[in-house]
This record gives sequence, structure tokens and C-alpha cells, in this order.
Amino acid sequence: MSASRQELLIHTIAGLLKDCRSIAVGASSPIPGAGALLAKHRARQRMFVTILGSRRHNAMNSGGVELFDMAAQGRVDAFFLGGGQIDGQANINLVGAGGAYPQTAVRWPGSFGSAYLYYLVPNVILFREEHTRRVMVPKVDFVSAPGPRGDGVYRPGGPVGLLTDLCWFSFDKERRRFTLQTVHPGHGVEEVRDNTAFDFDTSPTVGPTPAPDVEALAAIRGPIARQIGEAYPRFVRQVFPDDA
Amino acid sequence: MSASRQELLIHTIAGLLKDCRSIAVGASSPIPGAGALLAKHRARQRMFVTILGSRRHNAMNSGGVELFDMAAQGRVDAFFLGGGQIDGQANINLVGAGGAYPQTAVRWPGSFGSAYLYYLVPNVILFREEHTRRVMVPKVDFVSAPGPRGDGVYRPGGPVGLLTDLCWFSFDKERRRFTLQTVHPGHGVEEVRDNTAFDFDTSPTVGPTPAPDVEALAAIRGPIARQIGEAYPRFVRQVFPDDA
Amino acid sequence: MSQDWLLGSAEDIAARIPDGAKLAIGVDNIGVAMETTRAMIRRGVRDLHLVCVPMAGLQADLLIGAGCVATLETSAITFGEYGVPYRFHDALKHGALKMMDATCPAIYAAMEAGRKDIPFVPLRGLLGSDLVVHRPDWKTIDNPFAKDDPILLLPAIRPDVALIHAPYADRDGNIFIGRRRDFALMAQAARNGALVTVEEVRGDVDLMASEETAAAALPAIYVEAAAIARRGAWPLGLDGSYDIDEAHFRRYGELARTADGFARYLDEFVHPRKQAAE
Amino acid sequence: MSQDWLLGSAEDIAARIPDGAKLAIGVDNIGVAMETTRAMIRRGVRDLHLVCVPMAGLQADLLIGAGCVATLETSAITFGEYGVPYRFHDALKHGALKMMDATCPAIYAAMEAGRKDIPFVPLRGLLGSDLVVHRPDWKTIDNPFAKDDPILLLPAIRPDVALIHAPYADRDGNIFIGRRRDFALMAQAARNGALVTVEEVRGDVDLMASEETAAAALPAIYVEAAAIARRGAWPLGLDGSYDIDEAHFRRYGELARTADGFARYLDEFVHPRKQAAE
Repeated sequence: MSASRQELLIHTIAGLLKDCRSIAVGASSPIPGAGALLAKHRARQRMFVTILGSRRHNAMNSGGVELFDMAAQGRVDAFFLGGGQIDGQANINLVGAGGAYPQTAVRWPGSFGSAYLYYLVPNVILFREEHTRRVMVPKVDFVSAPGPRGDGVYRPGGPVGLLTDLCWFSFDKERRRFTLQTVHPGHGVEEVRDNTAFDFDTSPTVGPTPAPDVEALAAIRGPIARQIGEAYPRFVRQVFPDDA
Repeated sequence: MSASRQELLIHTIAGLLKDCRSIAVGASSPIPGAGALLAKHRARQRMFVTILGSRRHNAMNSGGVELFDMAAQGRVDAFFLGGGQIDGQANINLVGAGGAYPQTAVRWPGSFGSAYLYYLVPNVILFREEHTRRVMVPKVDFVSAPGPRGDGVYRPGGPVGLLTDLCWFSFDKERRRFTLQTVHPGHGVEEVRDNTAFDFDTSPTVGPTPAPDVEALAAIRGPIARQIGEAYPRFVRQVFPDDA
Repeated sequence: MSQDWLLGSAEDIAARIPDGAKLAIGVDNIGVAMETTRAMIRRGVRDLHLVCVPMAGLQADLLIGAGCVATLETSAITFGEYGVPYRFHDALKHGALKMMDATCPAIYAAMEAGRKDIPFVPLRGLLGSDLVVHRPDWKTIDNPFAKDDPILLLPAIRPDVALIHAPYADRDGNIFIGRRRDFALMAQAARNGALVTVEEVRGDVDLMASEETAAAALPAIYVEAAAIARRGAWPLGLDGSYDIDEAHFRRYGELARTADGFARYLDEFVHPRKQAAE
Repeated sequence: MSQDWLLGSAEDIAARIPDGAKLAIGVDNIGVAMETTRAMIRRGVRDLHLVCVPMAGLQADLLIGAGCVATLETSAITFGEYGVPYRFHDALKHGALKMMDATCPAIYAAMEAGRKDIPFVPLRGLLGSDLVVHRPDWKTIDNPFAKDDPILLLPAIRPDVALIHAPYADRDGNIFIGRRRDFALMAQAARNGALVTVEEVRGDVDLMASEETAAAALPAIYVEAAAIARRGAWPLGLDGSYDIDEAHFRRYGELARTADGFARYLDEFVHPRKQAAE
């Protein structure tokens, strides 16, 4: 029994979150949600996981503002952001592309909480499954939230890296560059390069992304699938048709 | 059956509040509380009464800040303030008197919400039972909250007048002066003058403060005494020993 | 106890929303006043300024498609997994909307400032985002309490009215909102409070009578008026009462892809009274 | 579920409050951690900065009298009808306290700014009050969004810890607070969250499981630690559980009139363990 694409991502995310006390997961994010739940499942320390859209996994009760206030207070250790475009300086664009704003050729939903959480959450994991030159661009058309810039703006938080269907890049805030750290089984460094339109570094120790072992897979397909199914029933039906 | 001192005050306050939609009453204020409840008892319109310290008469549920936010929103039409000292320009002092702050000879509790509500609530009723030259001073030693000053500060609210054990003064915000309007039965204009150390005007129509009629007294001694007794049982035992 | 706060229908609620009103609405899954929204379209409201707290979906797309909206202030317009908000995209492309793109915490902070009636509030984050470039109403200043610390000031938002749908009103017009505290924020910040539709009025309940239930109420003092609208959030869901009508939502998404299809949707699902009268 | 948040006693709670801590406390009738307060005096905590949200009474007077307080930030110190806070007055007269007189909404607004971790917040009112004269930490500016509109800026308050007593904790460490939302504000604004004593732990309750009860909870993420202290608010009351011990409160007021009497009070009611050991 080998891990599916989603299971590898869930497992990778859980590893990135293992030292957190508090993790929040935004809307439409079943894989990060499952990753956070797996991290909690394995954690020895007390871990708070808040999944927007879940009633069961919700450490909050003061309305939508609470997540943002909690982040400002230093009570959110990790969060996930994506983007219609992501560039090599970790700028992200959730608004639109092509043409002059606001009449862009393509319009995405909007910036959500990115223009705030990206500054304040110490471990922002950029997560975008689609890894193509259309998404991984040299320069975003609209900066919903900038990568770290050393511009004197108050910014205790920022990106730790970028996880895609192909690989995991870490991000160096001082050098403002991504470094390819691991490539998912079945993919290669050249494939990452071919599908990335921004410059990045490659770690001298680049290797395959570790796959979940039998125990981890059993947890993902068992309790984690059941738990994430409360907020994402359709996701669970698609990804774990036989298990959940 | 004639009205007691407290009943006259309750009745007078209810008359002042009759056109309000929303009334709030601060801590340690049984007479204003009873006055507000009497106003509500008689009102044809819907009236919200919030009495701090009461569970039953409480239009709020968001913590102590809600009263102040509600006032800022324009949702509190009337409130009551007192003071260890009150002067002729309607400055009030709830902090202390004699000597240099903070080492004053006399210290009162503090300013509570006065330095905010006095600016924002359109009908602030100054209420202080003790009417002596010690309280009604030419100039307060410490301005917890200033009377209206025409100083360009945002101020939709302010005092409408001052009710004491002796009389009711209205306050003119433009002229920044009190005007004696009615004197309580059993007291006289000269007595008011003798016990007031600030200058004030006297209305050409000054007369006795109207006493409650039989119906009003029955309401005060019946339903109003019962209602205010929830927050102020000791007050009701003292003032309505036979009724409540 | 007088029930002058209780109106007859969602049409009566919609009648209280004048053209040009600044209207606070919530996210699609919280309890959206969709029947009131349809009633607003039926009566032809115009020039609304929608403040989405902090984002919106079907409700906003419908109002935009029907030509009711002049200004859109939001952090996102999304249907989630149920499709694409084509009417929103179409209006943007045709320059038919004044677009005020924001970020969720900026809308919350500005609404909280509105609740306090302070003129502005500072907020972290945001500097360096292109959002700031396109929001001339936001101002960057130097934090007067520190050195070399630029910070953004947001003007307060005070909507004219907040529009919500909730499970029930109690006998006094207090609204059960559970932990949907966004509704309280919207109603408090709004100059005229909330216009509410509810599934039912529970004449035997007094939410403010106990500590347990009082915390779950929107107090009546913030409620301008309410009316019963059964399944008033349909085709959206109401947590604990009914689920989203997924098939209908998807059908909307397909029809609203074109202006013609959207017009057919309105004829079928929003203007049935007009049809019946013809 | 690990219960590492649950400590053995109020002494353990007090041990987590270091000298010099900035401590948020609530009003006398809300649920005051009096047993923890006594434990703090027993262990001899010093140089506290008390932030009273928005005022205080017996708890503050006891801590001041016992020499635990260096700075007092409050809108009022009052015993209501139960007497006069002589230890507070005495400390003021002897210049033993840095006094930061405020007004209730300024404390709330600054705590809300602390909850948001914004550096400051504007507030209406206040200008022209002598409070402003004695608060050099407050700044008056011209509202940058309007002409001729002076407004006061308050720096945010972020206490180190919030100290509260509540009816119960659930199995996960969520605290039942009902509509005492001040507790949530205090805990959220505090860098280390709340230190809590409770009457009991209800292992069969999960407050966050339903909309109704979730709204009445202080979520566990804001709780640094908790301990059971039965009648932990005594001699103050706890709404719904027990009333204030009026006779005791009045007796305190009489004894605390003098330094000697206050010392006798401490010997009798705060330091019984020391007495027993002698």
C-alpha cells in the first residue's frame, strides 16, 4: 500500500507542524486541515487546531475576527496561504491577473486574510497544489501580501516555505529566495525547474520527500479521514473512497 | 399618603426620561434605577432599561465595554452621573479634594465612566442627593469630566440638569449655567441658595417640584419597588419597609 | 410586551432598505438573509454599498447581477466549491462596480471602530500590499508611540444597516445567534442596527433570562425590525437547521454564467410573483 | 486528553505570578480570584502593576495593603456599600503607589487594542478632563481623517496575565464564563493568557461542542493554567453559586481602617498556615 498524492502532502504538512502549539487552517483547505489533524494526533504536547468550517475543531468562539486577533497576540503558530500566482520573492496574488486592476482578465476571489496573517504568523506554509509556470511566476501581477522585504514594517511572521504537488521549497527570509529541499516521489528536479518560472536555489542535500510509513498511513486513512470528513465530506469521499 | 423624599426623586427622574428609547443606570444608583423602571412602566413606546448590577434589567451581553460602545453608537439616550464636587459650569469631580493630586486629603473612588459618557450621552442627569456647599462648589478641585465648554471637542452629549434633595436645576449648554427650575416640597429658593456655593440663575417660573399622584405612588411602591429590589434589596427594605 | 419590532414578511424588511444604503452582509455559511435579498431585488433597490463581513458569495453575486450594487467592499467573493461568481466578474470587467478590495481583519477592525464610533483604527500587516495602493481612504502614518514604525490607519465603517438571518427570535425580540458573534458586530456597528429574518419566533423563550442563553443572543436593542421567513437562508444553509441546497447553488452557477441565463434565474426564482400576476 | 493545564491549588496558580507582573483583575462582583490573591500575599509577591478592568475593590485593597502593588491603573477603587478602601487611601497618601487614574472605557479600549496587538487606539471623550493631565502616556493628536478634530490616543494595554475565578472548567480546560465577556477580553489581551481558579472541573462537559454553550466559554487556548479553589471568590460572591459574605466584608473594612488592624486581618484570614506552623 503506497501513499497517494494527497496522503504524501498531508504527511509532509504534519511534519512541518510538529512543534506547534496552535495551528489554524483557512477555508477550502482539506489537505492542510488533515495535515494539522495528523500533527495533533501524533503530538505529545497539547495542540490546538482550528479548522475554519469545522464546528468540532474550533478553538474559538468570538466571531471571525478572533483568528486575526489571536494571530496578532502570538497565539497562532502556523497558517496556510496559497495564491493564483506566487513569485520567487514569496509575494502572493489572490486577486487577479492580466490587465489593469480592477478590470483584470482573470479575477480570483480576493485577498482574504493574507495581507495580515502573512505578516504575523511565524510559520506560514505556502500551499498550492498546481505547480506550473502559470502559477509560479517571476513576478506577481498584484501583491495581495508581500514576501518579507526588510522594509522596516512590523513583521514577526512570514513564509517558511512552499509545498506543491511536485516538491517542498524552504524560504530564506534574509536572502528572499526559495530553496528546493525535497522532491516528491515520482518527480524530479528537472521537472520542478521546467514548471517554475521564478529562480530558486537547490539544496546540496536535495532528496525525495519522505513518504508516510505504514503507521502514519493507517492514521491518515482512519482517524484523520474521519475527523476531516466533518468539514470536508466530499474530499473524504473522493480521496478515501474505501476507508472513510 | 404623601411621597417620601426618595419617591419624589424617583417620580421626578421618571418624568425626565419619558421620551427615551434607551436608559442606562450605573452602579450604586437605586433611585435613578427606580426612576428608569417607572419611566418604562409608563411608556407607550418600547423602552430599554439597563441597570448595572441587575441580571433582569440588562439589555446587554458583551461585557462591561458594551455600555460605552452603545453610548458611542448613539444607543443610550440617558445616563446618570454624580460627583463628590459639582460646580456651576457642570464640571464634576469623582476623584478627590484638598491638596495635590494624587495625595489629596479626601479620595473618592475614581472617575468611573464619567470622562466618556458625559460627552456622548445626550441626556446626562446629574444626580447627587446631598445638596451642601461642600458638594456644590464654585470650582471643582479635579475635573473628572468637564461641563460643555465650546472647545471644539467632539461632544454630542452633556448634562441636561442637576437633581438633588432640594431641587431640580436645568443646565444651559451654551450659557454654561444652571437654572433653578423647581424646588422640592418643604424646601425653598433661599434654602437652595444657602446650600449652593456656585452661582446659578432662577427661572421666572420657578415652583414646587410636582409630587407623584396616587397612581404613580402605587406604581412606585408596588411593581417598581419589586423590580428594583432584585439589584437593590437593602434599598427597598429601607425605603419601602411596608410595601416590598 | 409590545411586539412592534415584528414585521409581517421579508418584503417588509426589504422595504426598510433605501436606495444607496450601506449594507453589512455576512459570509455564505453563517445565516444569510436570502429571502430578504430576493425581496430587495423584487422591489428594485439601487446603488447599494455592500460591506461584506468579511467576504460574501451568492448573496453578493445575486445583488450585483440584478444591478442593485454600486460599491463593493470585501475581502473576497467566493462560492467555495459551488462554482464561480460570474455576475461579480462581469460587473468588474464592465466597470460597473466601485471595487474596494480589502483583507478580512481590516474589515473587522474598521467595523469594530464603527462599533466604538471612533474615526479610525490602526492595523498591523498590509503595508507593502497592493491593496493599500488602491485604497486611498486608508492612510499610513508613523506610530506616534514609537520610532521608525509605520502603521496603517483605517477609517471606521458604520453601515446603515446589517442584514442577517437567524434561527429564532425570543418573545422580546432578542435574536439567537449562538457563537456567530459577527452578527453582533454587524448590528452594533450599523447606525440603524440589524434587519433580521428568523425561522421562527419563540414566544416562550427569554434569552436574556439566564447567563447560559444570554451569551448566545443578539440583544433586541440592536434589532431594528424582524420578520419570520421560513427557510429564509435558502438556497444557502442555516447551521443546525438545514443544509445548503447544493444542486440549486450549482444550477445558479451555471445559469449566471451569462446575462441571459441570470435573467432566466431571476424570472424563475426571484420574481415568481410577477410571473403569477402576468 | 492531557490535563497538563490543571494545577493542584491556588498556591500553584499564585506561584506563576512573578514579582513585577502586570496583572489584569476584574470588578468585585464578576468572579474574583480571592483565594489566589491570598496565596499571592502568602508568597510575598512584590511590585505588581494592577490593571483593573475597569475598576476593583477588595482584591486591590488587600494587595495594596499587603505591599504587593507598585502601580495601580484603574477607573475606581470602591467597596460599594460595604465600606471604604482605607489601605488604598493610605498608600496614596504615603506616595507608595504610582497612580494611573483612568476612565472605564479607556481601560476597555486599551485592553481591546492589546487584544489586537495594535500599538494604540483613539477614543472619544476625555479631552478637557484632568485625567489627561496626569496621564503622560496618553497623546492628543489631530484626527488625520477630519479637520479641527482633536482626539486622544491611548497606548494599548497588554497585561502579562489575567487573574480570574469562574464557576467551572470543562474536560478540555475551557472555562464557563457565561456573559462575563470581560474575562475573555482580559485573557485575550494578556500575553500569557488567564490564570484561573474554578469551583469545579466538569469532566463530562465539553463546552465547545454546541453553539449554545460555546458562546459562554473562555476557550482553553487562552488559559495558561487552572486549579480548583472551592468558594475561591470568598468573601466575594460568585453569581449563581454563592453570595457575598457581607459580614466578613464589613469586618474587613473596619479592621483595615488602620495598619495594625489590617495586619491582624492578614494574620487571621490570609496567613493561617503560618500561624499553624508557629
